[in-house]
Amino acid sequence: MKFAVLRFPGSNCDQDCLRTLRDTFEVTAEPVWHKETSVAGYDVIVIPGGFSFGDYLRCGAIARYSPVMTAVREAAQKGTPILGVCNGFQILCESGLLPGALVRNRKLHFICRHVHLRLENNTTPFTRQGTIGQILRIPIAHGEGCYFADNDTLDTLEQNGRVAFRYCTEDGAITEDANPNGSVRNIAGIINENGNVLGLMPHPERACESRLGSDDGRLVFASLIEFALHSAS
Amino acid sequence: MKDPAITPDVIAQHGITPEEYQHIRTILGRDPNFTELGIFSVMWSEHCSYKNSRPELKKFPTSGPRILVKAGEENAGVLDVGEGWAVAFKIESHNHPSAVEPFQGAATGVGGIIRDIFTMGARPIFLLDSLRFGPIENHAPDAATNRQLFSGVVSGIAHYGNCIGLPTIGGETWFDETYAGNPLVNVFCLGVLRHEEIARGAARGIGNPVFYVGAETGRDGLAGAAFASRELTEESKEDRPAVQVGDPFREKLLLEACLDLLASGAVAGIQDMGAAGLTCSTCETASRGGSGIDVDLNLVPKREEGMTPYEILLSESQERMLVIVHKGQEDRVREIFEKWDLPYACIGHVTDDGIMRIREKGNIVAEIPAAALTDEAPVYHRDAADWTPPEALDITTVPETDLIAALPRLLSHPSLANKRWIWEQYDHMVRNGAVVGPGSDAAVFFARECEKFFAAAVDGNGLITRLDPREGGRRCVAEAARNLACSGAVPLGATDNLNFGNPHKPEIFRQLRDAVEGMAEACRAFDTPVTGGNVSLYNENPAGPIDPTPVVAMVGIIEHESHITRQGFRGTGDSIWLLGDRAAGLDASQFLLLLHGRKEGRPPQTDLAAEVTLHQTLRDAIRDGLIRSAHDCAEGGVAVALAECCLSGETLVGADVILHNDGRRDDESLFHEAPGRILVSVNPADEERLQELTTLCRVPAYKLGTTGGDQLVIRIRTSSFVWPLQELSESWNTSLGALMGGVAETPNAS
Amino acid sequence: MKIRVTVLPKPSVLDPQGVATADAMQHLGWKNPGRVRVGKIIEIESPGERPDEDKLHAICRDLLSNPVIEDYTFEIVES
Amino acid sequence: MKIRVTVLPKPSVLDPQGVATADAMQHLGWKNPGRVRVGKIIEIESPGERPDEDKLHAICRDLLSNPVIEDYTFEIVES
Ligand SMILES: Nc1ncnc2c1ncn2[C@@H]1O[C@H](COP(=O)(O)OP(=O)(O)O)[C@@H](O)[C@H]1O
Ligand SMILES: [Mg+2]
Repeated sequence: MKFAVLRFPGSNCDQDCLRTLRDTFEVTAEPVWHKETSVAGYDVIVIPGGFSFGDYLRCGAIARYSPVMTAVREAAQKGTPILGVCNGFQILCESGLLPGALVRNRKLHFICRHVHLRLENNTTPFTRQGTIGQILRIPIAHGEGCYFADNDTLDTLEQNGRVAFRYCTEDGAITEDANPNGSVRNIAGIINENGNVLGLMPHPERACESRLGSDDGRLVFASLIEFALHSAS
Repeated sequence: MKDPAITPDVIAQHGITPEEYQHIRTILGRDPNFTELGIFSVMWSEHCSYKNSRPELKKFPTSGPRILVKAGEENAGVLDVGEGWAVAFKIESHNHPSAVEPFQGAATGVGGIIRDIFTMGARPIFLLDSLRFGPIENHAPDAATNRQLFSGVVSGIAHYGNCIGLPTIGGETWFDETYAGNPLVNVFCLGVLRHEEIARGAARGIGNPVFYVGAETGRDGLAGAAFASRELTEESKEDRPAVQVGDPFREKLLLEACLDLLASGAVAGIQDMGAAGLTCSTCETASRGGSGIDVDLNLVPKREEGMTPYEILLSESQERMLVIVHKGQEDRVREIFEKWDLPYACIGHVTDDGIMRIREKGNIVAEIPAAALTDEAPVYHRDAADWTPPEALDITTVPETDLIAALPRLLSHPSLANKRWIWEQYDHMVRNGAVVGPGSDAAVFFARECEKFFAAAVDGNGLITRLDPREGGRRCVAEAARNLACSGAVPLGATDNLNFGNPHKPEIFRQLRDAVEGMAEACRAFDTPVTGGNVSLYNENPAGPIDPTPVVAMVGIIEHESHITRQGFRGTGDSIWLLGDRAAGLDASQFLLLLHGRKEGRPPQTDLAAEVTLHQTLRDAIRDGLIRSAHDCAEGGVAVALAECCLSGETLVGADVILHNDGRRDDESLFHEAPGRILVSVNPADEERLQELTTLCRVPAYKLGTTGGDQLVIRIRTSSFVWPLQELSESWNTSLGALMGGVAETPNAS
Repeated sequence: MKIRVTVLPKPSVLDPQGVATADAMQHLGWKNPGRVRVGKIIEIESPGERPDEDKLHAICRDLLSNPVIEDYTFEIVES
Repeated sequence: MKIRVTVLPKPSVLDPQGVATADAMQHLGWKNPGRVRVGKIIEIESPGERPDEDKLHAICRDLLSNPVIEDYTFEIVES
């Protein structure tokens, strides 16, 4: 079982992801520099949060051209699970691996706080240990996390169960108030058509230890590990 | 392009006195040229030489068994924290740049202090910020401007800290008219390292190559040094910016590259280019190494064409470092810089003659004994005015007001309100360490590198220091120590930022001197050596100098995770106790200031011995598992502190308490600000043990009441004051956001 | 040669920055500034050859703008 | 009426975004894009009257740009 955690210039959650995977889940996790041209041999690829290339121009706009992204695209085709968190989600959208875009938060501020998420699909490699409607408490930390896509795209996403998580209230209601950044239809995370690429604005790696206020994020990594073990056998 | 002649005018414009000029001539044995004059001028400025404050700074205790690098030796002090691990930390101000351009000013302030820390070889792990602005309430004069400054500074800090991936986990923020037009922006950074990883800013090893790495040099920050630069290059005078623009992305690359570099063993010495950029870094490294340095400006990576030696040497472009490399290791160094896509160049080498020698196009453009620049800077013993202690407040002159209304008014004042609007803009969770983030007395950070829990708090009190500078100095140190104790931590050391007015004025110098003496006294009492700090003088606005505002950041360690304590009440049925002495008047209180508009009275004096015992006793009680929550009573007195305990837990928890009035008025009982008091909540089953402990340690302890319900009830003899928590929560939680809701955002924050 | 690329949010995309700017203009006394959109301008001063139109379009479309949310135009100011 | 305000970093001010963009253009195969600056464009489509020039300058200077580090220009595209 081997996780790759991509590292772009300006990534800053790579260490958090590596430590979480190694210390909390005791799996092998290795950093992969953005100039690498192969991600062969990894069971799961994580694109961590941060400010790749300073988030200059647009978040993720420059990172998508890094050599490693060609390899990531091939891995995605082959069905390798790919998790993009925060800036990772932005990179996946910019790369066209996920539809839509992430734009400036509705209130224009960067926001760092715990939010509640409702799990909408538990058949993905990232959520298989969860139940539909399950509520998770996980932090967000972003300035440009407002998910946007046109209505057709959104309808397609919804019809195919590709919305994985939505922002909700503590009791699971999908309301305007529970939407921290103005994302359309309260979308916090989506998957691709094949179901092996997840983009997620909240940070599950920051919610894997109770001393950090929540360990609800374990669901995502535990599911991935289970999935990978399953696929290997 | 010819350098201007050295006339008395030019000398004066460089802030150099005729006596200083003579001294320069003696050092050189000749007249300096224009470039050399510029070099002396920045190196002998207050910012680099502390010429007005150095004698005062000597009063701080700076040694102790944990000190590995002392204050003043390097960019930041370093403290031993056990098992071969150490911390490097420091606070730094960026007040003047933030007044001119709040976003970039604050951002580059963050960048500067982070560089100071990784220059020491430490991995930076968190930040704190201490902020002061003019009033922002709608009715206040210049409210819109003050809001813009406030908003700009917060987004600037957020921009830089978030991008580089360092959490800002705590701070303090005050609003007062004294800071209108002259905001204070002090930022603190802490890093961790192994003892053997401590890097030195010394140029050692004759013949070792000197590398420049980081952003290209531009004409940044030159007007800031305020010179006769107009004659320099006519075409560029218009666009010579006083403000530096920060590039946190570059700094992140620089940080990672420098840590890689230090780990490679190729580095003989390293120094960041902060104020006075290339000048300061070359002569300081040479001076520390007892060596000389020979640098060719042609080789320096530049952003603009046609820069003069003067401009290159004095540029304050950000995100640059000077690295002295062991001869033979150049390729290893190049490889690392190339991996991180950083501009770099080998610009010179270390020499044995003690001279800082600067070349350009084959000519020598400056030649100065390096040590003269750093060690022979003038030192001034300024005059201090006499001081008469302020009159004690005559309480009969304070009209009695509606006290039920007073508490929500205080809680909704920007200075006392919940600062969530600020710290939600900071990524305070990155690095997965903020076990106690912003919103409790001290922040607690789990440093995964060394598996240790550090606590940190930053405090200052301009009002008290204005009224009684010595007490103000003691007070901020004691409060920081108390905040740490409340979180369960033992303090290890402190760093300070002295924000004062113009020291040439005897009354200002008096404030500086007394405040430093008060801080020094308190640091001795708590056994927290000062590991370094920063001095920011000439903080004045058209209405006069700011209230003197020394700020101290203190760092502590928590032995065991189970000792971590927070300020919020945890549930119903706990007993509430007040530890520490109780009686005082409304002198120098926020109640008197915010509700009556008066900066008056004789501040109650900090009893350092009693504080030390109080903190130790609290820590003992925490270790014994007796304490459910602990919160220090500071600004706003016991009433505000109680409200904060009710409002800052995981859920709202009410309280019902009785205050003894000591024959005083109710407003005094509720809102006086005697230092040295801590509110704790305990399980009733543990009360007896707490009482035994406090009796044994001779710490006054009073049971006030019980937690529970959905209101805060305070009874004083026959009166009882009742506040529904919902209303208090509304006042405390929403006021800052509501005030700032309509402020146009700084658009370049991405 | 100077090329100026203008990137503006598509009309259908929420532009909170534009809204906030319009509000602020009203505070400054402009009663009805109407619809305000905030976009980016990228000014390229290139000493060398300019890429052909197709290449320029590709750069604008793939790098300088995101077609999901933005429209671009470019003009050659001097050549 | 349409007004277009362009805000660009002053020539001597560091423009990290421009630098990053120029680098990225090189990776996309434009050998020497030269100096790239990234600024803001504010497009105002106002139904009503347009403020006089002085007022417009004031809005550009005080709200839309930061005169310490940026220059602005505006043009009236239609009126
Ligand atoms: N500028 C800021 N940045 C981050 N946290 C802040 C800031 N200002 C205040 N805070 C946080 O808000 C809480 C209350 O601050 P303060 O009123 O100074 O507390 P105390 O009186 O207990 O020292 C603290 O946890 C502090 O860290
Ligand atoms: Mg405080």
